[in-house]
Amino acid sequence: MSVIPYLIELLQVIILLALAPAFIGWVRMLKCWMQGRSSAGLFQPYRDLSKLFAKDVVLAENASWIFRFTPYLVFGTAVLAGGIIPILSVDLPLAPTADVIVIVALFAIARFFTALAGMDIGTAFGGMGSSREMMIASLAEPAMLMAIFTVSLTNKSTSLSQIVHVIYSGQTLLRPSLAFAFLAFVLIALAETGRIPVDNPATHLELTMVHEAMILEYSGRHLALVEWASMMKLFLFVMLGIAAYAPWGIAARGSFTAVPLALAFMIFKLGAVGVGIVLIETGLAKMRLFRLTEFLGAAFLLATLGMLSFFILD
Amino acid sequence: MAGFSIHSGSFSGYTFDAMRHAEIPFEWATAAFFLAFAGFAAKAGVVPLHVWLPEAHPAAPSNVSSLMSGVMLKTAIYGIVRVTFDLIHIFPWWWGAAVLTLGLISAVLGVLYALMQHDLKRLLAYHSVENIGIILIGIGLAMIFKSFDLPLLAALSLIAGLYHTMNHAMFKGLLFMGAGSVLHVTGERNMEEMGGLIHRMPWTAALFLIGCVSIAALPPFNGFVSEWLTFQAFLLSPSLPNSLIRLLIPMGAALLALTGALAAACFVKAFGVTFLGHWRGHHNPHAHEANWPMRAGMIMSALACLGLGILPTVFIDWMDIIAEQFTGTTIALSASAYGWMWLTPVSYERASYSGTIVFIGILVVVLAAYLLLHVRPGAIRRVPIWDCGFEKINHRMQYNATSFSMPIRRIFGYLFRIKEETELSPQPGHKAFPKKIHYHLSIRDRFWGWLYKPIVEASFWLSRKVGKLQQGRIQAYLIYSFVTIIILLVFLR
Amino acid sequence: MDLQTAAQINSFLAALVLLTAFGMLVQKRIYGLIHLFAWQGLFLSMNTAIVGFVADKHHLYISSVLTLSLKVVLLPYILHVLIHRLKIHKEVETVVNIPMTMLIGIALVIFSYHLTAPVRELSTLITRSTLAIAMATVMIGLLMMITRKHAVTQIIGFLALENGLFFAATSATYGMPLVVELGVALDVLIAAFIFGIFFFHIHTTFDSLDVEQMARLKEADSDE
Amino acid sequence: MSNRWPVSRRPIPMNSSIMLLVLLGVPLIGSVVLAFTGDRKFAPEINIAGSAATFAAGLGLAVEVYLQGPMLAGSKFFFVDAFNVYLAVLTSFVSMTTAIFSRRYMRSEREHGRVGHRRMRFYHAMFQLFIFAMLLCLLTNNVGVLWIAMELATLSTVLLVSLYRTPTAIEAAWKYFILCGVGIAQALFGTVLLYFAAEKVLGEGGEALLWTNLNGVSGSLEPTVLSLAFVFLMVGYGTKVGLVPLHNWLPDAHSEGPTPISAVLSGLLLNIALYALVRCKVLVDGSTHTHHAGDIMMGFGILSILAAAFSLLRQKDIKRMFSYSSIEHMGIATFAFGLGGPIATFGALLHMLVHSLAKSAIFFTVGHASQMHRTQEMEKIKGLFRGNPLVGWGLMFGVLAIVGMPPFGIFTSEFLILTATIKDAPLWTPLLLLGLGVAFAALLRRLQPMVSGEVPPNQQPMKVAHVPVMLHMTLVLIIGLYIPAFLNQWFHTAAELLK
Repeated sequence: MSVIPYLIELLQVIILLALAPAFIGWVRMLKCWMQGRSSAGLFQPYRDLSKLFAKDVVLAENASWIFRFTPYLVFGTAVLAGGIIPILSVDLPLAPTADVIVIVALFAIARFFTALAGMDIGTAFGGMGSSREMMIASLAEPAMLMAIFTVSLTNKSTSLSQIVHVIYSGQTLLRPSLAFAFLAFVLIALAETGRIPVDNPATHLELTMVHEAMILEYSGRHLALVEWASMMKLFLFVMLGIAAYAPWGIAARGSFTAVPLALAFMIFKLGAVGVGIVLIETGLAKMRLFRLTEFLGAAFLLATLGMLSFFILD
Repeated sequence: MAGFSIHSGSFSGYTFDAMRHAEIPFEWATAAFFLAFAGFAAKAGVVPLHVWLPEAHPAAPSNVSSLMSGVMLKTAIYGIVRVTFDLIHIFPWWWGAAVLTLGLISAVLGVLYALMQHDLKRLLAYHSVENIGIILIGIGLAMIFKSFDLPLLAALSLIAGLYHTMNHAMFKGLLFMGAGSVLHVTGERNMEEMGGLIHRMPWTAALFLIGCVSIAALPPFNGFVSEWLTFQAFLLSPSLPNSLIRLLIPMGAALLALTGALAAACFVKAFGVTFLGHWRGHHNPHAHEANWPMRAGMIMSALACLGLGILPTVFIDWMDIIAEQFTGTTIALSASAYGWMWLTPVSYERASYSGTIVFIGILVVVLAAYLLLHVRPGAIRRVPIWDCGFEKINHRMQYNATSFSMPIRRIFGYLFRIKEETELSPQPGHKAFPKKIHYHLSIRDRFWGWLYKPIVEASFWLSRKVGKLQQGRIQAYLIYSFVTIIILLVFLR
Repeated sequence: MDLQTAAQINSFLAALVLLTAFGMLVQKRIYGLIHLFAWQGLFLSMNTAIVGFVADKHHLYISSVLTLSLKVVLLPYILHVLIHRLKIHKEVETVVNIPMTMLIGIALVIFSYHLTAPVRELSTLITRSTLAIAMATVMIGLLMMITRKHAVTQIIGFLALENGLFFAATSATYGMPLVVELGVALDVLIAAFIFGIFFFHIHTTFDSLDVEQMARLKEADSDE
Repeated sequence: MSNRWPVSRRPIPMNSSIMLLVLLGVPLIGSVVLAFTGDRKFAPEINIAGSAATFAAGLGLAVEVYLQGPMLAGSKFFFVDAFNVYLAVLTSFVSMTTAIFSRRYMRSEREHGRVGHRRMRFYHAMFQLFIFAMLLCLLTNNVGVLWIAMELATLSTVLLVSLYRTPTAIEAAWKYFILCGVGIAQALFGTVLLYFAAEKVLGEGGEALLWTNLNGVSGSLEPTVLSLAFVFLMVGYGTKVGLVPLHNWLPDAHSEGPTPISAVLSGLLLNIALYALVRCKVLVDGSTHTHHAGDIMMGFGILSILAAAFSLLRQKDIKRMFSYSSIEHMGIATFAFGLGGPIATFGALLHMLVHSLAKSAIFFTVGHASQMHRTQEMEKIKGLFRGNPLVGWGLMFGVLAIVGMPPFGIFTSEFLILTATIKDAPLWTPLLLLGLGVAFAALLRRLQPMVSGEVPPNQQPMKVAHVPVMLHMTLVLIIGLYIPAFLNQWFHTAAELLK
């Protein structure tokens, strides 16, 4: 049992922590360019985070320990997930710890506690935020699992590393099932990471915000942790998508030689995905809450079609 | 229980052995199976035979109801398993399919109805319906796999079901005890009247929270393990020979996922409304922590939840005896093949999960973050709520159970019989600002209307419709031909 | 182009046809419908051409061209003109309960797959697996006619159904004999003209194309 | 005599049949000619002449077949045997009488300004085209072409139904168009499946769709595919036959169109569709070696009989009522064919014949009656005996015949079917009897007030077409009294073919 995989594991987590803000920065930057504004630059998120960490915490009187515990938990789950999803290399010691379903569940924990924290203070916005969040989640999760099942059916496994292996080995050229599943996954990822058209990460307008509404009362390091965690969540969803649908470039064996290449690939892909996100977000407007059923319904339909066409056509 | 009469009618003797070895003609077997199943299902509260459940539970005192959902439902499950796998050990696949379908329906409807409740104990009772559903899903899958003679998979899904049975006993007991202590101190069952109890009874809150997390099927607690196993069983369905169910079963997986997500939503509501926020009630409660014996009971079952969550392989090794007896194989070999830490139901490549590591991992990271952030002592100032700079908020503004479940109520509304009425007494002058608004909402379980009103009505209605095939709308005519095709195709296959 | 790729392209086109069918099922705007229909026709004719190439059945080229000219160019054009003449191009139809419709659609797909399973067992053609899709398309066309209240959309549903049939003809067998195909095309053409005339009649008589109004002939009230 | 009509399944190929050419050519040409001259004074005469020629050709063809047995023509494209030739004769005959009737009818319609020049042209052209389509259906040897012709028959009549441009007429036509379109589409799907099964055995190309070839190899066709195909064919052609629950277009279309069209729709088109259905059924049963197809047809039959009978009770519109009775009778025939066996099949064939004769006769009289009263409401139609004896008595006898009173032909056929049912499928008998009884009561109770009583003020006398009604009723009566030997042989042969 060589030590290298463990080092890669560590490296991967570090990269996750380091690059997630940069990715957000990249997205925001592109968005500014698209909309003809001058951007705050790639590193603005870092500045925000460090500022928040520096500040003291201001806590509402009736906040309970749940409220204070949540940020750490959310952060923890994100990091853990980052250790499991193959970002750089497939051969990770933590990989067998959890398969795709578990990862979805990890994000679910984070959501669960965030929602509780939203209700903890007992403000109208907090409750509204958590109620909406849970509603969206309860619709998005089945679709998510369907999309993932399609992949794991085509690759005969639910463990991500294994999926990557299979995709490397087999020739999966032009599979309708995967195409459908991928489309579905994109829609759901938008919903889960709270991007337009499902949620608007940049708004504090009372009636439109969902995720922001829950973390309204946070401040200082708590807020920093939550923000950082949500950045990582976006990053991880992108990674999840890449690992499941376009893993080319991820190192197949745990050796340092392969890592730089994988890193280059990853950064390139991230850039591309960022462009995609920005295109979507500038193209669409935020939906009404109850139009979301149709949105997520479409996602579910696509995922199901994917699964069907796996059985019918492949 | 009529099932047994047929059993014993078709052959002599009530002893299981006698039944086991008796040769039954197929029709009788079917009849017997479904009657027996109906009997047990009614006991277990499977939709649509569930209506007694939410009525009975709240009526009973908490410890009794925890016993009810803990034990009685289990006996029902035991009965079903015993009859199907042990007495009628050979059966066609569609029995399994029927059980599976019932399970799915119970799961989804159960959680949806639960979501609509604002009486804590009714809510929990409906969740028993849901969990029975999940258990039945496992059993149904097991039956299907067995009838296609795939013993390993059968064993897997059977164990998933049984494991969930055990889990359910644990966390449902925990939750009922928690609810009981809340009732005891507040004298309230209506969540709308609660809130902020976490400050008054931290222990109960914490333990109840563990229960919520487990029943919402979130790692690293036990609920997740059984659900994960069930998912794995679902995902193994492609190895079935029959093309149709191979196609249909993954849909079931989607429904199960929906159930899980809704359950999470439901317990965010339950916990959030009960323990968090401000006190919503009128009279100010003099609530205090539950007494020690109560706490001890809760702590024990909470520990059980955690243990079942992070050390599944150990318990599964015990359960394998049952699986072996009924399906002829064990999954222990593969399940704990990679050490006690990893749960690998079929094979290492296929899927693996380690609750232990997840638990430890989260713990470690959280502690690390916490310590790192507390090297510099950051003072915490307690201030009034900011709430987006919103002025003079009071506790009546916060979300309550009804408003929390409103979005979901709107989406799945057609499953309930909902009566909403708002009456406002306008004050003279400006109509826009009425003096007071009364909002009244009543949600009824549809099945009363569907099944328990006499079916005579329906038939009567039909008889009047005889001449009215020709009712003018072309869509209707198209539907006729459509349905005709479908029926004929079914008839010919 | 070897058989394998051909088969994959074929199945991919099949998936696209199915997708367009679903699209039509939920599309509210009339122009959108027509475009979707045209796309479906395009996929069909591409598919036909590919099958014809692989199986080298030359009469399939003819029917492919027929499809192209008839279902991609002519019919959409006619519909465009009609809609423009009747000034209904802005109308947005209310489709009831889209998620429900989707679910039924999915159920139909499963059902037709289940039905055609034995057929694909005993077929040797590379296109056999698309038979289920064809059947599903037919069913979905019918479903669309059921769910829509607007004369034009009903007709489009009808044509989509016809597409499904054609698709079946090319996927189950390598196309029907040429006589039949020509005849079918002719019939579709006549039908097109007839419904053109009909739109005008209905529109002039009921001054709207809502089928709901045409429910006078019925038994239901004749006994009160 | 009995050495005639060789029951050979191998039809002798024959290079071409002049009769066949005339039979199909005349209506086609006629429709083209009438498309331009349809509004002249002599147009109806042309129409009559054309259909007369067609009828003559049909007879000639019948004689040929009678002498030489089944035959193929036009390089296997056409196929004539006892079954379809008798229907062809029937079709051409009824269309001729209808043409005669429509001369008077349309003339008076025109006098009352309900139809203009263009519509007259259109009407005549489409009438001939319709006849052509039906004959093609019958005589073609190619399943695909059969389908095309069926569709053509639908399309050519759609706009005839909406001839009057009243809202109800347009509604009826629209429903007719959509429902039959969909139904026919299903039939095409069935045909595709059939071809799919057939090409395995017969190889690709046109050969695989010829009845003659298919019947030869029906044993070796893939059963599962065929049963699938049959479902679609059943629903498709069943829609055209007007079987419950696929019948909804029928009462509307038959009651809203001009009466001659109602006559041919009720009298002929239903028969044609049934013909197609029966051919498919024979094929499928031959392949699957089960009786599923038959059972399905029986089920539909009974369903149609009952539903139609019960809806008969509540009709107010006279033409609607009789179109429901057509549904009922088609149900009977379908049931009989489904039942199978020599007696039932014989009965069914006979039933098709007499029903189309009687029903078209009834529609003739009904058409006149409603013209006389300017309404189709039965309350307003009274005193036909006094007002116009021929119409009155014609309607009287027609209804008596259609409800199956002896001595008319329908009694014979229904009796045969009933006996066959009691023998082969006793369980179905009560349902059958129930349906017949209800229909009987419903029709008779409507009949009496219409024919008897004083002449109401709203009735004005008119010149009516005597010939067709009389002709039909006499034929029905004759067949009822005794079945001519050649006809007997004829049906036996057909029944043989359909085993």
